[in-house]
Formats: sequence, structure tokens, C-alpha cells
Amino acid sequence: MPLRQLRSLAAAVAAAVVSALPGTLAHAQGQPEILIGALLPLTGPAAPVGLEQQQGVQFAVDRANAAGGIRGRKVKAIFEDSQAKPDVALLSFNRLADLENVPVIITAFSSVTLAIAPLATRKKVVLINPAAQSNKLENASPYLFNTIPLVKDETSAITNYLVNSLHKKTAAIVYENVAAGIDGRDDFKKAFEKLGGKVVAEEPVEFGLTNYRPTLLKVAAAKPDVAFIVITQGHPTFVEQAAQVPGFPVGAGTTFVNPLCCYAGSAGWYQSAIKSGIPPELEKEFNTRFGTKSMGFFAREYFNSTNVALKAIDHLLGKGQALNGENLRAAIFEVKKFGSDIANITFDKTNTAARGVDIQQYTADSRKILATEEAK
Amino acid sequence: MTLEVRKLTAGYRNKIVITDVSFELAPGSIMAFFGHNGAGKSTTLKTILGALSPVEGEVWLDGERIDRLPIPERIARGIRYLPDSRGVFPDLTVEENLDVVARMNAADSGARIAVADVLSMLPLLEARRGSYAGTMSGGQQQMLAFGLALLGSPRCILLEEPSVGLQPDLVEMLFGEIRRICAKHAISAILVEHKIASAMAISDHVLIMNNGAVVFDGPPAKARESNFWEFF
Amino acid sequence: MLFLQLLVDGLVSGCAIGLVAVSFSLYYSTTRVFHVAHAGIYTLGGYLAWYGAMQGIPFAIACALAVAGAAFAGAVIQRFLYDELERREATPLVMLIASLGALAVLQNGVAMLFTPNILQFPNPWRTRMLDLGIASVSYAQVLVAASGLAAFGALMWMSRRTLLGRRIRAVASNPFLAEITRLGPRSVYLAVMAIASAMAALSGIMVGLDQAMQPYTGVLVLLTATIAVIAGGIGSLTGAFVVAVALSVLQNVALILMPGRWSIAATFALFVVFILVKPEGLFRKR
Amino acid sequence: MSFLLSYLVLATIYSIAALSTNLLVGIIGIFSVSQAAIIGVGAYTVALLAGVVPFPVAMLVAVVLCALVNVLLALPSLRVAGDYFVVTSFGCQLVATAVFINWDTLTGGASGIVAIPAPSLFGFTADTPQTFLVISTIALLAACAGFWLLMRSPFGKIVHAIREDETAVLAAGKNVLRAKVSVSAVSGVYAGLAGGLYATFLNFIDPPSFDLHVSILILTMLVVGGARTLAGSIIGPFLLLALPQLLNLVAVPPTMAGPLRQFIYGALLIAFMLFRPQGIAGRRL
Repeated sequence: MPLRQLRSLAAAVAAAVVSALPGTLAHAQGQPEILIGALLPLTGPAAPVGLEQQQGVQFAVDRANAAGGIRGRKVKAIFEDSQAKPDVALLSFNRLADLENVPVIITAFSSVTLAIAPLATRKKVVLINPAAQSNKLENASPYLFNTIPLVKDETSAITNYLVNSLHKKTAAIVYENVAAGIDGRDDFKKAFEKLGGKVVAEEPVEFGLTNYRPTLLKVAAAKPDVAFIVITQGHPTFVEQAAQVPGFPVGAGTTFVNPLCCYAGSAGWYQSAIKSGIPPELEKEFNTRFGTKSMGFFAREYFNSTNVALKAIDHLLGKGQALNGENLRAAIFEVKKFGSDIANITFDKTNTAARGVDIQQYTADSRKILATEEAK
Repeated sequence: MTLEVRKLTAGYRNKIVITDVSFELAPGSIMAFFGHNGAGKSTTLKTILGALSPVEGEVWLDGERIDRLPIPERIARGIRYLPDSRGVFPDLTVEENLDVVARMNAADSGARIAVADVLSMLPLLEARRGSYAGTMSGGQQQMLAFGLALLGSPRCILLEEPSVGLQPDLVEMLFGEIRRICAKHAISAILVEHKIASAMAISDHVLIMNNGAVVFDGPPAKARESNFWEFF
Repeated sequence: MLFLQLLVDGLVSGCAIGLVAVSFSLYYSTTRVFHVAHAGIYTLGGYLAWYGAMQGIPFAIACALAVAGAAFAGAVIQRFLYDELERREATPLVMLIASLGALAVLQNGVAMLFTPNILQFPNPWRTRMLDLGIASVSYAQVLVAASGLAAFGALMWMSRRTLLGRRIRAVASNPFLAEITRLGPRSVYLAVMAIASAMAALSGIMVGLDQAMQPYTGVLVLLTATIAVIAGGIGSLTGAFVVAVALSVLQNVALILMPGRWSIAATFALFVVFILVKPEGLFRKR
Repeated sequence: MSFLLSYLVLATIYSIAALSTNLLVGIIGIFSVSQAAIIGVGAYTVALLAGVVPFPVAMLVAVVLCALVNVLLALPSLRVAGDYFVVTSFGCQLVATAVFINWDTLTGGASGIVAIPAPSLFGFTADTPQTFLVISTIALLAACAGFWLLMRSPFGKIVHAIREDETAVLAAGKNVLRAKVSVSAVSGVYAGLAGGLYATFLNFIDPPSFDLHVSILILTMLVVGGARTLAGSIIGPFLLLALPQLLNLVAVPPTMAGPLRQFIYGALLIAFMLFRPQGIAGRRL
């Protein structure tokens, strides 16, 4: 590269750095901002999910600030990209913890959360996991709070219903070939076989690919009573292609498959859903803010989990304690019950929230609740 | 003069190969061009063609200076180059070879030699019209390569070792064709060849190079008497 | 019948991959540039057409505009990247790395413009089904197959019968001679890139119409296609297309015998073995 | 400042990985896009053995295994050259990723392996970035020394000559096969070292940590830093790992940040290839 070009590149980088500085230094003066970190996959194949999660966090922060902040202090969310990769996440975690000194980080993805959990313990930073359900998250760190039941708990609810109420005896599993999908597959298989059912096919779909036909055909050919589905992406396409496969059985899944609902092709399918409501006016506000058609599962959970963090921070500041991870962790256990329009989350001794689980069935344009299993 | 090369100095990156090369070529005349491997013959031809830029010196074609022109412009003015190998398009048939070159050069003013002319001049090609060039023998490919060089309005053909890989009878036949066609159409030719006797037989003029410099420039008769053969 | 349906679906996807393979082969055998960014063009085509369709433009017109847009994008890459690199006498390695860079620029440019979400075409007719007796396919699948076969046929015709086709084959088989016989290799490269890009885009659009689109899926499609190109024999367009279809059918049908999670790995493992045993490919070039 | 320290640790680990790639791509001209797979083999080996045998033993096994696998994967380059090998290499990478994901009894499948013990040596355990940096720096220095010595040896000259003109070296009666195999083995050793350090530093590994994108990232580091030199393999990782952190300072809408960064990586590759193909401190590729 000629020197002139190199120099102008250097100038551009310098200008960008300088222009960004006032923003990061702002909280050094006056009433300091409350900083919360969010470590989300903003790039790569997982980015669609990450962006929805980001909207949820931003929505909660915006609403808190619109209501005057937390005890008069503005809240700011600092987003870091994890690319859904552990080593990238590690650096991003350290940035948030060391440079920004955030007391709490909202995370996404089991792999990322598992990778940074030991660090969070060491540095006393609270992690809030609103959506990852890997069973390994249960005891990963005393500083890690899962605001969602882990996959085994939720899976057992839907499996019970499938076997005991619907008398399904054989099942096929369609799973995404990533950690969440594989955990879901294994948990379902364990739960289903324990209740006397038989798994007749296990077929993966590759993350980020959208041709499900061969998998669906193979599942249909095994002629199971029900197809248990664990995918986190591409739901409309999945339903569309399932509808094109003659003899595809009724589908069932957990919260992950929420977006399967409400298509002609998925009418009659079942899912368990972590009990979470959404007041229409709130969803409308969200949609106006982000130009979306609905407030998806991830947006809701990340919104709600951000509010959990904010509520605990509010509690902490109310007691006049210093805002740090250690105090925040204690504050979460002190508050214990985090009720909201979206969900009632309780941390009772354990780091994983107990939440009610609904069993829903879809029609072509809506869903109805068939049964509810309350939190134990 | 069709071609005039004046005090040409040229070479590759950081390495001058030929210095101060000058010669002239009359219309219709054939110049045999001899020298060791590395003496500078190819470099001279490539500089005339335009694949190399001269460091110094000039190349004139029919009274126009061409040494700053890009290759296609020189081709348009009548320079032709016959490489020592791979002078045809192997994946095209003989007919397609001739057709594609003829059509891409059809717009030239005064295009005189058409596909039909080439086929009648080189009857061997006529018989193989539909064959893929890559499947033909070396001699047949060389004929086709020569045919391709004739299309349009050639003024000066640079032939690089046209006899390589040919059987002796084919060499005589090809050289005969070259002599005949050059005379008929007033095309001049530079013939780089190591079959010295055959080349001398059809030449009007001999140029010998050694170590990048011209060491002999004169008629064949004089060349035969000279002592430059010790170079070979 | 599971087997027949898998077979038919495999044939259909094979046509789409075949189109990518043929266009890659055409470009590669002409220029010898390993154009990885082709996957980005495939992606770009789909998104451009989607954008058009979302603006309410009739599908056929949106499709034509997107194909033209992709051809233009390809031409820009050729003119301002590969041509420039060639002028600087870059090695194949440098070309390949630059191409990887272009791929990242294209994929992420698309992600920035259109979001990285999985997107579906709005046209309702695309999911309607057609019963073929032995199997059933969607209208969109019919379009995938038809466009793939038609574009392949058109390319073969162009290659044999038109002046441009002959120039392309001439340049591919002897670039130096093409330069000194004024066949204009540079403009041929540009034309080949535009044609190849248009074909990849067409494939990307039709697959997007049938399934859905994501900015990052093009790479796997291209990899499968390059396997077909190499196994088919470099320079043989028919070989590339046939092997691509065969590969796709094989991947689909093999599911009957093999768990799906090993299918991609099996394909590539098979290829690695194949390339060691028979590096010149199945379809020997003349 | 453990942010800075962990950045330094990762940069040293990636430097070792870049050196490994440099040996193959820059030095003998085998264009491999499957280096992450080899690093993965090293990482998984150490992860599985770390709790069972002492750390140095686990490392030794990983390094030997990686040398073997790397030689095995480089062997096709003896038979197929250039772009063919690129596709073969792509294939090897995809097969490796599939094995990491699907051989779940061994590798923990897609969920990976958690709680890998930190390395401990003579009773000293490197469980913080500070202490780990000591280990990773020593490893990098050793790798650099090895690279430097290899390049200066008569053997290094043969290897350079092979990249320039293989047939000439063959004609001169040198053993090309042995040279290629040896360099591949050294490259594999480096990859195993990088993988083992990576696993024990992060205490967690999963298949995407060693997928195609990682191979390409390492390649990008090498190219930006500059191939064929020692300095290039170190400058590249340090720079490219810092770049996202720099970009974080630029005010862009958060939804754009990620694709923008990848976009810039791509643009950087293009710009370097066009204007400075030898990278910052390398030699002509």
C-alpha cells in the first residue's frame, strides 16, 4: 500500500477513535450511567437470533430511561459481539468486565455462556442467561442466572403430555445439529423412552441451511405418531416444507419452536411454552419501535431478563450498596420473585428460574393453551 | 521497407537481453534469424510483437512507428506471430479456429486473406476442417497455426521455430508454402530456425545474434562463407 | 415412495447446484481464477430478486433485474479486482485470497442491506404442489429444475454456436494465442464473468424462492459445486452439470442408508478419496 | 487489566497457529484451509487427557498426534496441486468439523467439553491470564526459535527452493517428499501446541471453535501480517485480534456492527492483495 493511502487510513482510524471517545467518557462526570453488558451473536449464522435478542435488551433499557432511569440514573446497554464463538466471547467478556466494569452481562448461546462462566465466577460478574437451555448451564457458575428452565425440565413437561394425554407411542426427532438441538434430542429421547415410548428416527438439519426436505421425508417414512422438533431458525420454511411432505406426522416441540405456530401447515401441532405473556400494548410499542410484526420469543425473554437485572440493581441502589457483581448476585436472591407481564420468575435457592410451562396446540392462525404445568 | 528495427535494447525485469539490434526487411522477403539459445532471438521477436517493451530503440512498420502500441494494435497493422508451440486453439475445430480469428479481425481495413483463401492455400487443412485442433498431429497443428497467422492482412510474420517436431518432408512442404505465400502477398517474414540449411534455402537475408548483439547481417551466400558458424 | 421422492428432490436441487457448478466451471476453465466469491454472487442474486418481489414487482421482472444486477456485480469484480491483480502479475494464491475477501464483502454487504435473517419470497404460488405420479413437487421446485436445465442448455448452445462461445473456448484453451489473434481475452473474461454471475444468481433466486435465503449459505453450495466441477473434469461443462446432479441425488438417496448427520462429511470424504485416485476427473476433456 | 492480558494470551496462541499455517502456505506452498481442524485435534486431545495425565504429557501426545494428522492431510498435495488441493483441504476441514460434532461420545458433540483443567507444571497452575501469558509466551518464543532455525538451516533452503521450482529441486536429486513431510510435521506440532494452549486457556472447547471460519481467520492473519516471515505471523494475529476492539469504538448502529466488521475484514484482504500482497512484514506470495 502506498504510504499516502496508509496515512489516510491511519487518519480515518484515529478520527473514528477520537469521535467515539466522548461517548465512553461521558459517564465519568455527573450522575454516572448504569452500564449493563450484553454479549450476543451479532454476526455470523446466528446473527438473526442475536439481533432479536439485542432488540429485547434495548427495548427494556429505552423504557427504563423513558421512565426516568433507575433511581435517577440513566441506563446504558453495551453490546458486544460474541459471534457465538467462545474465544471471541472471552475477549468480549473481558472488555465488558475490565474496561466497562459492568456488574451484569446478559448472554446468549450455551457454548458462549459455558465458556465465560468460570471467568464470571472469578471476577464476580453476574451473568443472566435468558434463552440458552443446555443442561450444563445448571451448575456452571454461582454467578450465572438462568431465567428460563433448562431443556430437560421443559422437555419433560411436553413429553408427559404427549405420552399421558395424547397417547403417542412412537416418535421421530428432527433436531438442529448444534448444542441446543442435540441436548433437546437427548433429553426428549430419555424422557420419552422412560415413559415407554419408542424413538423410531433421529434426523438432523444443519444450522443455517434451509432445505429440510430430505430430513422431513425420512421422518415421514418412519411413520411415527409424533415428530419432536428442535430447531431455532427457519421455522416458516420448515412448516412450509413439512406441509409438502405427504404423511408428515403431527409436530411437537418446546419453546424453541414457538415461531412454528400459526400456519396452515402446522395446524394441530403441539408445543410446550415457558409461560410468558405479552400485553398487546407492549407488543405494539415494541413493533413501532423496531418496525417488526411481532415481539418474538427471544425479544420477550431478553426484554424480561434485562428487567430482572434492572430490578435487582434498583433494589441494590435502594439499599445504598455499591453496584458490583457480588452485591448484585445477593440482591437477586433477596428480591427472589421477579413478576412481570411477561413472566413470573423465581430464584429459590437455585440459579435457574422455576417457571410455569404451558402446553399449547396450534390452529392455522392462532394457538390455544391445553394445559399448564405450574412451577414446582 | 515493411519492417525496420532501429537500435533496439530490451529485456526482462532488471536484465537487459538484447542491445542495439537494428535491421530492415523488404516486402516479400524472408529473413533467417540464427543464434544460440539465449542469444536474444526470442526477445527480439517478442519486442517486435509487443509482449515486451523496449528500453531503447524503435520499431517501424510500413513507415509507422509501432513500438509503443499494444499487441492488438500491432496485429491490426499486420504483425503476426507464430509461437514455437501451442499456436492453435486445441478445443476448437480447424474451421472454428479459422472462423473465430477471421471474424474478430474482419473489421480491419484491407483484410485480404479470408478463411477460404487459407483453406485453398493449405489444402491439408481443408481435409481436416471438422477435426479438433488438439487431436491433430504436430505438423497439422503447425499448418493451422500458420493459417491463423495469415488471416486478415499480414505484413510481417514472426515465425518461432516452425519446424519443431515436424517430419522432414513436412518441413520442406511448410517452408515451401511460406516462401510461396510471402512472395505472392508481399508479406515479409522473420524465421527463427535451427534447421539452418532449410531456412537458408528460402531466405533472402540472414541475421545472426550472439550474446544479445547482432554479429552478422547479410545475404545467405555471404553468411555461408562467414566464420560465424563457430557459434553453433 | 420415499426413494422416488428423494430421487426427484435430489434431481431438482441438483439442477440448481449444477447451474452453480457449470457457471463456476465456465469461469474457472477460461480464467484459471478460483473464484470463491461466486458464492457471494449466488447470494446477492437471491436477495436482489427478493427485494424486487417485496416491492411488488412481478416475479419474472424482479428475477430478470436481479440477474442483471448480479451480472453487473460480477463484472465489477472482474474489472476492478481480478483484472487489476492480473496486471500486477499476482500469483493464484493472491487471487484466491482476494476472492475470499470479495466473498466476505458480498455476504456481509447483503447482511447489512437486507438483514441476516432467513427471508422468504412473498409470492403465494410458490408452495403450490404438482403431482407427478411417482412424486410431488412444488411450483417453485419446477422452476428450479426448469431454469437450471434451460440455462444449461442455453449455455451449451452459446458455447458451440455463437461467436462469443467460440471466443470463450478459444481463450480458455490458449490465452496467449487469443491475445495475439485479437480475440480480446480481457473482454472475454468480462463477458464470461457476467454470464457466470447471471447463472449463479438465477440458481440463487430459484433456490431462495423454493426454500428461503440466508446470507451465509452460498459457501456450502459452492463447495458442492466445485467438487462436481473437479470430479466432472475441469473444462467439461457437461461433466460439471452431470456430476452435480448425481452428487445431489446421491446425498439425498444416501439418507435411506445413512444417518443424515454424516451426509456432508461423507460427500467430502468421498471426494478426497476420489481426487487421490482419479485427479483428472470422470469426464476426460478431449 | 485482564482484558489486555487475555488479548495478549489469545494473540500469542494465534501467532503459533499462524506460524503453523505459514510453514504450510508460505514456506512450502501447500495452500491449506484446514489448519483449524488440526488445531482442533490438538485441543480435543489435550482436553480429554488434561484431567487424566500431567499437562506436559497431554501436550506431548497432542503434538505428536497433530504432526501425524497434518502430514496425512498434506499428503494429497503431493498428488494434486493448486486449486484441486484447496478443495481437498476444504473437504478435510468439513469432515473434521463433522467428526467433532458427531462423534459425541468422545468429543461431547456440539456442546463441547467444559471445565478443562488449567495447565499446571511443577506444582504451578496457570489459571489466570497473567500466569497463562508466561506459558503461552514461552511457547511462542520456542516456536519462533524453531521457525528461525529451520529457515536458516540448509534444509530451509531446500524448502524455499521447492516452492520456487519443485521440478528443479527434484532434478537436483534432493528428496522433495522428505522435505515436505518434515515441514508438514513441524507445522502439525505447532498446530497441536496452539490447540492445547487454546483448550487449557479457555477451559472450554466446542466444534465451531475449529471450523472453516477459524481456518480462514488464521489465513487472513497470516496474509495481513505477511507470509513467509517470522514477524508477519506475529504482527497479523496481534493486529487482527485488536481490530474488532478498535471497531467497537466507532459509532455504528449495533445491528450493523457485526456484518460491518466482517465486511472490513474482507475489504482489508482485497486491499492488501491489490496494494501490498506481501502483507505488512512478509515477502512476495
